[in-house]
Amino acid sequence: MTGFARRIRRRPPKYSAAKLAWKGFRGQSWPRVWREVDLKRSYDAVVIGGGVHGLATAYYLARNHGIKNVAVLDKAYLGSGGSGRNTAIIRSNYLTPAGVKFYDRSVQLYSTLAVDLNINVMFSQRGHLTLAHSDSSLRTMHWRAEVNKLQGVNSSVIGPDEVKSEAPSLDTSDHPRYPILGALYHPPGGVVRHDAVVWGYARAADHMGVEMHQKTEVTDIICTGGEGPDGKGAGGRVTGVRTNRGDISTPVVVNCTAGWASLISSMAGVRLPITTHPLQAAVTEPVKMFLPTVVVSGSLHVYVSQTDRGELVFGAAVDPVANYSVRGSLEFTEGLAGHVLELMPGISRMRLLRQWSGLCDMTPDYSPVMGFTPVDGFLVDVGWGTYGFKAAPVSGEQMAEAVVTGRTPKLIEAFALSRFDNGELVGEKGAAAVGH
Amino acid sequence: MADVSKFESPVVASYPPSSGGDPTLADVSATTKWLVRADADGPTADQLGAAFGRSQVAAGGALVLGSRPGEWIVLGASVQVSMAVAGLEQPEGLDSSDFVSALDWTHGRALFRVTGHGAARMLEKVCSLDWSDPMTPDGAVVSASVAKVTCDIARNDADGAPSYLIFCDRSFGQYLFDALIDAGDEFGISVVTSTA
Amino acid sequence: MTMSRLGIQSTEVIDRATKLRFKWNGKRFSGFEGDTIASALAASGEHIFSRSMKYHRPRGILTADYWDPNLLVQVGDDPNVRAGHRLLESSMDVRSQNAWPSLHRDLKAANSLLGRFLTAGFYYKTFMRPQWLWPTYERVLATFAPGGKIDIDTPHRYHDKRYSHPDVVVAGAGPAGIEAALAASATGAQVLLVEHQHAVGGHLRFSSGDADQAALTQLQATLAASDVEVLTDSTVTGRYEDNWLGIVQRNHPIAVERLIKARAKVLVVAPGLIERPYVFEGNDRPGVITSGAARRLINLWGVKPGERAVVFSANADGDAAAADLDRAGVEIAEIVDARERRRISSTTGSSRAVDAVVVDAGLASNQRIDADLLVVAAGWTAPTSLLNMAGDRPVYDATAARFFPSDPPANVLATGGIVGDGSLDQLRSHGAATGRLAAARAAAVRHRLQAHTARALAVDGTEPAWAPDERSPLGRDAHPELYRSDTHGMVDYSEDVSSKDLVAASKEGYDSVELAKRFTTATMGPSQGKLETVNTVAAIAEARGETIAEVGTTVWRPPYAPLTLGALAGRVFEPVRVSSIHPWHEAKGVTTIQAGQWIRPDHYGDPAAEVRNVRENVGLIDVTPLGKLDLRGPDVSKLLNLLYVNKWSKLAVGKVRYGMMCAEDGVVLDDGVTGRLGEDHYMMSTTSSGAGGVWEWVENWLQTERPDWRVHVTPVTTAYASINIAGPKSRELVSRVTSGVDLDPDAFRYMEVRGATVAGVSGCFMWRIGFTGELSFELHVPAGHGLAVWEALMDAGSDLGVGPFGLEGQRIMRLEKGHFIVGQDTDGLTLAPSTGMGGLIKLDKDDFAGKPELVWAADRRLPQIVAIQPDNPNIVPDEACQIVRGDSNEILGRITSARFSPTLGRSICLGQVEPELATGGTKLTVLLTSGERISATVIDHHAHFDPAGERLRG
Amino acid sequence: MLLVPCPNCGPRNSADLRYGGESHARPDPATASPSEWRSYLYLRDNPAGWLRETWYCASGCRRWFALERNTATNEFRGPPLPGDKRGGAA
Repeated sequence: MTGFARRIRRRPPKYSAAKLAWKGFRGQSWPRVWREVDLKRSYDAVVIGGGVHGLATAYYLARNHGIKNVAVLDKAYLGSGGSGRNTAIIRSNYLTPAGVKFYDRSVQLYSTLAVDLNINVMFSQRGHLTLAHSDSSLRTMHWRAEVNKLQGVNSSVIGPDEVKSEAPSLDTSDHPRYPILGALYHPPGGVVRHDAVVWGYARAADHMGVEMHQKTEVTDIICTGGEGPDGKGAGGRVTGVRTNRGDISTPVVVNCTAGWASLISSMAGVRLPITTHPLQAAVTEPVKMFLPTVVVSGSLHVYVSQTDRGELVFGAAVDPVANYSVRGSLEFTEGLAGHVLELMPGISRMRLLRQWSGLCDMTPDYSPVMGFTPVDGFLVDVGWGTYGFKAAPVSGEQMAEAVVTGRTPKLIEAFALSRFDNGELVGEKGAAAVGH
Repeated sequence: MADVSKFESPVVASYPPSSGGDPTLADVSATTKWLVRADADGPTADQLGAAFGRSQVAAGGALVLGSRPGEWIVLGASVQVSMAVAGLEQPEGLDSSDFVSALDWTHGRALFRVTGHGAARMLEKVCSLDWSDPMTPDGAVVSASVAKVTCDIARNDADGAPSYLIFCDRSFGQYLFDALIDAGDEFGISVVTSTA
Repeated sequence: MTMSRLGIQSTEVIDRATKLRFKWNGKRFSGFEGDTIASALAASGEHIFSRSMKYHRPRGILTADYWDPNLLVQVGDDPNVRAGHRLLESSMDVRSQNAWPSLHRDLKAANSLLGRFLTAGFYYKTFMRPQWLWPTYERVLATFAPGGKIDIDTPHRYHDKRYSHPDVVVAGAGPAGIEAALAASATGAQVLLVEHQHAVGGHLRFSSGDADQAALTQLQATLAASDVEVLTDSTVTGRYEDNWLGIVQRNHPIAVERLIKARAKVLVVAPGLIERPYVFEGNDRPGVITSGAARRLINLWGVKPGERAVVFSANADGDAAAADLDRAGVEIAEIVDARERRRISSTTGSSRAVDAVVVDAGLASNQRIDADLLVVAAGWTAPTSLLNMAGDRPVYDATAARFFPSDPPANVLATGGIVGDGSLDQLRSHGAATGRLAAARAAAVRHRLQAHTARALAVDGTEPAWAPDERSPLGRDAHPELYRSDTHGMVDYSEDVSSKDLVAASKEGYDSVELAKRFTTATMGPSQGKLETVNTVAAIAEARGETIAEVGTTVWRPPYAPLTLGALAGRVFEPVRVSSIHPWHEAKGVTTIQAGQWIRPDHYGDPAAEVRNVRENVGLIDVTPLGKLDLRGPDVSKLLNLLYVNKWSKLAVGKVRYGMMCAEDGVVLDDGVTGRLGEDHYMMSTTSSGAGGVWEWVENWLQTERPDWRVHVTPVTTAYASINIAGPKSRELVSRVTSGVDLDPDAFRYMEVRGATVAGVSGCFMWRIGFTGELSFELHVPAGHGLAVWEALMDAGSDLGVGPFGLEGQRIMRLEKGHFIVGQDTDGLTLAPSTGMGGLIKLDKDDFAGKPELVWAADRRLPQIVAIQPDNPNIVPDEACQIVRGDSNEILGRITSARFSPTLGRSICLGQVEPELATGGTKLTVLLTSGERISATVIDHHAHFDPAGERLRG
Repeated sequence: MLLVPCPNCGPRNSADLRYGGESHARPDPATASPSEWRSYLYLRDNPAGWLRETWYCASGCRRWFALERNTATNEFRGPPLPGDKRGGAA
């Protein structure tokens, strides 16, 4: 029982320049960013998935509602799924009022996250350009801009000259195939350091008493009273989870997984409107800064930004074939390179350094599935497609509220699982395709 | 009145005249082509002879391509094609066990012929299929994407040299012709005039 | 350390007769043909090539090959060029990267003084407050981004691609790889041998041993006489599903680079081994090089790497390096033999050069040896990337001190140093056995492919059995486990991550390899972990008190070596399509618009005038892209009943009907007219953009839901040139060129179809329909005569005022008529009843696509498409302007189409609104993009013009 | 690039085909409840393992067919089943 000694907490040192200097000067090391403790037999709530959604949910349960007897379980290590594989673009220029309000709250939370979590998440609000190459995509950009403005979000359609001044490397000439006719410009959009967000939530939740359990795989969800086998399914309620490290009793289980959402939910007898597809990304070798904004082209299925380290980070649309394999493909990099050179012919000599992929749970209306399910005590925060990272803070905040109040918060009403039973889908499909 | 004697090819750009070389590319879009549909294993299939993926010369000299299961492209001189498709589509055919239809496809598809010992190497630049002799022998018929346009392709060797007939939707004709020239450039492709 | 050119070496690859002049940081230098950029500079006495990423420490040669992290330079507009690999060319403009203002006086080197504060991940712990200053901090941090510069005006030069279907691809042309290729080829297999370096031979190339040189000569000769296709300066960059390989060829004669996409039946992985650096204090000081670097410099390029050397040797290659150094006239100060448990502890000297090496600190033999060169042979890393990509998880062997493949798939074989050790003969014979095995397995794959491929040559006999692996395995030599000495040093040279950083990260809780990598960025730099990964794993294992095997390794992701975006893009294929009338449009100076792959006439200068001409005279529009499906068979009407929301059973021959299609969720999918040309012969038209999708949709229903129905579907979109002749004088014009059709209004009525001969062209058909709302004839002409018929119509109608009109004119006229466009006025959630054409939907049909949703939709409040007119007739709202409630921000709908109508002299719109706003006369507030709110009125009909439809029936 | 075993053409690059996704039977539209119909429209088994799915050989024979693929390993197992409508996890 090595955990006992470690479980005695002291107030951990705050991160600051002064502390950094002092520790550097004294040659001292920093304490563990989160504790390693033994798994208890019972928690007030169990969160499945140690990605940014699960960690944020646990953090806001503790911080906003004082619910601290919470375990976050991850079958690998924290941030090993989509949280560490995404391209870390943050924006709120969605198409539907429900989407815009929701993501706008997320951007607000992100903008103070470094101070709230006491870790530099490097949120760089450098501006976000969504290029339009046809009249119809320009019309969709206008649509988004108008809806955005009505929700108080800074978003507008700009012409090719302004596009050129925001991102000089873009070819805004009278291009033969995909001319840049304009762009949706969203100044508050930008990028964040994804790992820092994961670690920041974990560290801050840990400080409040939340437990993070890595290499802890959920193998079953224990239910009672449901219409399906083993008391699972509609009408039942959750009593605990089974893991590779033993059973845990808990009245509340929140499924915050991506890639595995269907499998975890099926453990509670809940079927989801989800198909899992890999989403690939790639990074180049670093070069000196030349791309000051985030650039997205829906028609060309590509989005690109340059990190503070000088690398270009690329993403595209999800792979067309449903898959749980994350091996990556050559055709992805070929298509990516072809498309990005269509936009920026000047970077043909940049070298692709690494490609990877993550799993995305796609829903029919390109919107998440959040809140309650027909199984009492089993909540979902899933179906995040390709837009999960940017929604993490608000999702955690709202899911925590749902857990505590037992009611669906207004901000996520549109995303309820029940919409697929009553046919009231969310209209983000209209702006679908690639929307990073 | 329009000059109906002249078939307008989709390839309208002009190319320097050439007497040949290897490989050669010819625009033979004016060739008469029919599309025949019938049960894949019915009497019409027997009559046409060409199995899916293979081709065969019909009695009158037309070339019959087994382009898809239950689908054949018949091409050649107008009179050859007429002979091959005559009588296939009997009115009573619809009531018989074999349901047959045939339509003139001449205007719907552009048709090019690539010939030469370098032709396979050239096709490797625009199509992902295996052009080696065992996989695509003389007489093979296949559909595939060529420079991102879906095409029917038939290997139909001429004078001992590998030769390929490439069909695409007429409206892509000029694009595909240029893509083939680009692919053949490193092998010294020349544009020639010929009949199918 | 002073490097200089030696006398002629028997193994050298330079041509001393061909001198090449180039520039390095603006100064003139020269080298020889066959030199790399780095060898030429080294021979000229240069020893600082770059500055490190974080501390801006001067860096010299480390490995002198492609993987050298210290040799990234800018060549012209090409950033991050591997100077250890790229061959010198005449007039190259080579510059150092990551140094300011110059390589020798780099002000950012001040960072190294702050080293103890700039620990890994330091940036996460600071700059949080004040928040408003972060953007400024960020801009400063960004100036530290490493790497070269890109010139945004660099053209995308000609890159090429091809596909290949070899039986066997061998990745790596060292002795084992060459033997594998030769053995496979000898069986008749088609073999592609790919070598990353500029020449085949692997480590034999820089070995001065007579036996090695003789073997190299013999292998080269045999290879040249074989049928093996050899690609040098080429890399297998990735192995993907089913042995799909990416191979980049950097020395192609006609292209900058060529990407080969090969479907290998069997892949043989034979990359050899990569020499691993050793971690100790001062291990990144210029003058510390690997034994491979020393041997390459001396034997390939005749470069003397220093004057007085300490050699740290744990293996035969280290010993061979000592011999080469001695032969090259370098004084050997000491050979520190790791096999005798001796250690390097540190180097001393300035930041720019080694002046001494401290060995065996803490031991009795402890000494400080003056030297300007430290040559290190500490062991090997197996570059298992391609095996990782095939799903293999290599396993660590502590005795041999490296990772080995464990269980790659059966169509991936490995040979050479990556699988074991042995004499040259043993390696060669393992290679040959691997080649034979690869060929045997490839034959089985080839047999299966041929047997299952319809077009392929028939194969005889049953598929050959999968050849078992009966190769006698190579041995594994014992090797000291050398990762970190008793001091801390650099682990990742390109990222400036030290073993100290990794220990600190581990203590802080980032103690799995993946977390530590992410936190410290170790292995994330341009050398991709080729040199650093195993040392990183070892440092973490040490910090955690675990073995390397327990910590495991990280997954090497593609590509094997970085490759340019240009190579990946290659020639970009973007098909475009045009109608057969296109040459006429171009001759008239048309302004085109891209609609999907189609290039279409948008207008010919003045769309409003084109509209007026149609309304007053007659106009022609080329509507060839309109989707057309030829449907034949006795069950076509059943099919139409199933796919459209309306009824089709009573459509008579010669009649045309409009139809709307829904998906199974009731959302509008497509629309168009279908005409019955004969008893069992119909022509369906679709939207231009929907043509391909509808065809697949139809095939899906026929093949999977109704396979018993007899319908043949043929897409004939471009088999016909389609011309819409619209306007009050259209009948007159059509009558002048048409024969075989009675055009009398009572004989050929609105929504009817007739076969015809037009301008002498038989096989045409025409239907009386029209998107413009005018009397119109849509004529479909066999495409090979489309241009002639169009010209004939133009000629025949000159006195009638005939003129062309484009898509823009048609859009205006359809809006005047209130016709919606699927995908513009509808969206991804628009159900059929929202279109205002709910009357079409026949819920009494047994079944049709989407029927249940439309049944239930009757009870739902759905948005409605309505015609809207701004009260100020001169304001044309932008499409997508929102309809709001009064002065609030509540959204009640949006404008989906808007134009100024030349016919009505006012602004007209279509929009989607909440159902309570859909009745005629309702006042709306439209929020313009300018922010201004204007009032507008819903009108009674969708049609702004001629709501009774009198003109089109005329 | 996955090789998909088309029952007519033989193994073809996945780029030559259109992926139709998890196969599922269409409920009888006359009797289906909203819940059943929407389950057909939206809900999926989405297993990490063997999945029965449909493909359309768009660049080749233009035939829809169903087969089983392991979504974790991308192995196919046959034989291909033309028009198979049994859905989901296999």
